[in-house]
Amino acid sequence: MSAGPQKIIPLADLAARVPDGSSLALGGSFLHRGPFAFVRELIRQGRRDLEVVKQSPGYDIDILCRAGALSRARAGIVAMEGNFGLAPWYRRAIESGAVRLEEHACASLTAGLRAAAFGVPFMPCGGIHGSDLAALNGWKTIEDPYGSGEAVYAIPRIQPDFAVIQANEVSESGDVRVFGTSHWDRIMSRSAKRVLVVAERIAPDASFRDQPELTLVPHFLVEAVSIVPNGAWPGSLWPDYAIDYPAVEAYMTDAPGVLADHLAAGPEVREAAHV
Amino acid sequence: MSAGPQKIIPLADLAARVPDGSSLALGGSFLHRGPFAFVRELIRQGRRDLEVVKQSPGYDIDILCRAGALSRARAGIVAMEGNFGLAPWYRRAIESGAVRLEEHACASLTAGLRAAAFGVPFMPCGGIHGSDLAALNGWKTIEDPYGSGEAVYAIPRIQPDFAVIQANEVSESGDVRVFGTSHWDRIMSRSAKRVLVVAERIAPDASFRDQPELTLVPHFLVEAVSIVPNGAWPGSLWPDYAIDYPAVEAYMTDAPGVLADHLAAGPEVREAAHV
Amino acid sequence: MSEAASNVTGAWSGFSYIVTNLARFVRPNEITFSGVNSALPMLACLLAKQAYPFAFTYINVAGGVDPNPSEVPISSSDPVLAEGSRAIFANEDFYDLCTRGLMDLCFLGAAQVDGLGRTNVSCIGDWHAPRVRLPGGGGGAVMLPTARRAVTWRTEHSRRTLVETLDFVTAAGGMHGVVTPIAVFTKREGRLALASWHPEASLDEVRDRTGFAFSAEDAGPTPPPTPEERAALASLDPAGRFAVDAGIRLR
Amino acid sequence: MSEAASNVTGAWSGFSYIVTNLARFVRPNEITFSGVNSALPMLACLLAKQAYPFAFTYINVAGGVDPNPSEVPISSSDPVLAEGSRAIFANEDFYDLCTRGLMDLCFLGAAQVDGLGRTNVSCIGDWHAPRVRLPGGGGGAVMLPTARRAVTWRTEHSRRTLVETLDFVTAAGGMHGVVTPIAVFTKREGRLALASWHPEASLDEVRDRTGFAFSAEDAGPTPPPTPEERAALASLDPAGRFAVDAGIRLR
Repeated sequence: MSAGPQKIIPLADLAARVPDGSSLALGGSFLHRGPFAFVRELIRQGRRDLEVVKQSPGYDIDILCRAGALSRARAGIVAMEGNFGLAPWYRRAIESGAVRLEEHACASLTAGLRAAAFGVPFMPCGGIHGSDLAALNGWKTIEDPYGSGEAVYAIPRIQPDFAVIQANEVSESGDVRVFGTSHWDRIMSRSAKRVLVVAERIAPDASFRDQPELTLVPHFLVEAVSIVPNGAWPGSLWPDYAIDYPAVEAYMTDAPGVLADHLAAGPEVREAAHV
Repeated sequence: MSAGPQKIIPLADLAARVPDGSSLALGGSFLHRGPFAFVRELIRQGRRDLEVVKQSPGYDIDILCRAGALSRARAGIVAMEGNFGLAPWYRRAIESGAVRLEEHACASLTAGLRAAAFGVPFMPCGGIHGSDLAALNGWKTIEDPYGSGEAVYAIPRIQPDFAVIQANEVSESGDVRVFGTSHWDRIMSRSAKRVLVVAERIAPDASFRDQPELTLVPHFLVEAVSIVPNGAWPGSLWPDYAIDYPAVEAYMTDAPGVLADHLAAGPEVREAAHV
Repeated sequence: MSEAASNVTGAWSGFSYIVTNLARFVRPNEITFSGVNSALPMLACLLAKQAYPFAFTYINVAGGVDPNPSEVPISSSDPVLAEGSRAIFANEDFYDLCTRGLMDLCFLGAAQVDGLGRTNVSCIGDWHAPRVRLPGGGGGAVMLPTARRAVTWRTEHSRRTLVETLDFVTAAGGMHGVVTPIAVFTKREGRLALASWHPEASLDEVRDRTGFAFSAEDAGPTPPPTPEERAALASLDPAGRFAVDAGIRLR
Repeated sequence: MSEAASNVTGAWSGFSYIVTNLARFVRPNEITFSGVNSALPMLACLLAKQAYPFAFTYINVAGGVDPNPSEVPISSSDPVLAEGSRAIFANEDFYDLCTRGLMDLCFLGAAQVDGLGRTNVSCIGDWHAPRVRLPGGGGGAVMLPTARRAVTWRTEHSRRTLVETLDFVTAAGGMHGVVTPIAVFTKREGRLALASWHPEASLDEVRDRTGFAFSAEDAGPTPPPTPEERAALASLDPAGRFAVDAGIRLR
């Protein structure tokens, strides 16, 4: 992976790497630093039967449901957040049975990703005792083999086909830098089979060499990158921009043409037109 | 812990917090960024019956053995490194039975620390199959309860009494910053019951606020800090200083008075004299 | 009484009642956490920082550690909540902190709460054919049993939200505290017990609107907001935007 | 033959033989790792970067990812090995990479190697009462079974180091390759087989000095160092310091 051809490719080509039926760990949380331009591009390309793997999806999972692109989800908490409440198209997709949910605690989903990242078939996870989620998901407890008397829930390995990370900056080779919280992006990038990145901009290699400690994902784990300014729209990308609340509000309207208008308003559309 | 009195205290007071019999996760690796001034101070204070928990100890474990301060070790690989070969006083302590070793692979020790950090009694660890270490340590395999047919070794929880981290910079409140590799310091700081820090210098709070992503350990996990310039001597502290090879060579001499001379040459001695 | 009026007179509004009584669960020198979908606990933590004469560690889902946000965000997971922070303590880290037993106080959302302080955030109706699909597991199933204390809030106090039987047990372990527009419950001997009620409500009203049985021993009207609490909330929500957004009514 | 002479004439020295033949295990586009106590593999990785006309990812125990160190350090875990790196990939990360099956080539130390390519780095004699306590487990027990290929080296080729029976099996799984001052072994059908021998040695000598039985099918003298390999090693060790420190003799 490390030394192939140029890693920086157009968004359409990046999204085209994802076949129908893929499972996608999407970075960020709710309306914050999600790979939203990428998700819209999947919809434009007519992708079907996708799975979202994410502790706290919101806009991303909702728009995929709205477009009929999703068939499965493994998620902790799903909402639009920021006063927008539930994710309405997601909600309907679950209620109607159009999308099959594996409901997690955020930390149990992380445990499953850790199992994949650490190369083991399952991962113990604290808590869960007394929750109906255990029986629902068929999670089993394991007795501490060292006699403490503790029994702990084991979460089966979760290995997404792709992690898609929304970054502030990348190097020419695909090193990934994120400002503020990294949410669950680190473990996603270590557990998925392939890592795709959408970044706000390219930063000079020298800046990565000056502060290599800031790199969240090294280039050799990254398969390909697209540069899409404002690509987390209508969500935030700290410290570059905040949530576009009017755009989210417009998206929430349930009327014909709203989804198409919203997709047409994505900054990646203008960007592509310039290319 | 977060809001107590002033966290920055003299090295003698920091070391005085460690009772006889404590287990210590020591940061760094071999001759690099270890809390060596701290270890020497433990020896000066006559500490006994200590345990070192570290994937790759070297100078630190050797000098503790030489001073008779150690009774137990959980370690992966032990050596002086950098052309100095085996750690001779450690080697003798094990061969004579003065120190009891729990021999690990580096990653199995990490797994045990992860169990403590994640709040679970054991942690699956990849590999190990076919190694005599498993029988030696009584490590048990667990069958994947989800039917993959994989059996994985479970490492019991390892929770050191203290993690002692050698840092480049701290804030006044004890936020910890490290340059270059963090070795196993992160997992040590998350698994130990108490975290002590020795830092090269204090950096302004503003510099931590500007790049909070660089902070390895937040202040509220840190109990106390000492500022000891050159405190990793005779090891390196990137990018501030390299290994002092002549000093290590002098330490390696097996002759009366060498240990006392070496202890007297520690930069923390000069520092304390100035206070 | 309008929010504005209640702020002036020093009486409680539903909004100030919930935020302030959540804040009163914060204790000195502890580690306190607020998460996603949690505007009221976020305000409570910020209020406690301003109003109370003690220090504590406030960590949040945006990775902030004792931040100084330049504004109070609408989204309680907004990255502005890490502004001024000297560290980023991201999701894996704060969950691990909780499971290893170091999270002193954790604010967790709930759609339904039962008398044991267990919660449902998954569904109304049968999980497999829900009338309403709710946000889901979130922090609860792992944090509720492992945090030293967890506290939740409901903006509606009714037999639909405070129930005898949960439609689904998303998280067990049991809340240490529950705050509604008219009541504060705390756990006593394994069950939620009434600690105090809104002075404009009454014990009878709380009983009437609560689906589970509870002890009210030693309960009385909630002490009014202190000047410091009122001043802090006014500074956090000077235009009353959060109060309006929360839309909390006593009845 | 002295190191200097061998560098000039293009023949092998024991030092250049080990470093160069370790480097020859490096393949295009793969992820290759060198660890602690591993000056020769460190040099091999740096040599491969210079001498071979292909790209690969070199990660090391100092957290470096394709670094450009300003000098070649004596310690193979020296932080200078992360100089010029655009990322720090620290210990937890590279071990996890290996256990999840993405480490293509891993250089691992060994005191004893058996015919299955298993290693002992723990002790000479009985573990509980060792004649010599060795460094210990290190990367081996986890990395040897999980890396796609692991390669080790011995600076002494003898029946003490290449043994029929290990004093202790620190790590199993089996090496893909072993390089000594006089021979290169690679795994074939689960056992180490001779791939080539130092042109100044012979098959008989290798057999005589090896404690385990091995196949020598298709083996022959090791091809001499290429001009690129010689130039790279000369630039990495211009003063011959590493060659002297390694103290490697054919016999």
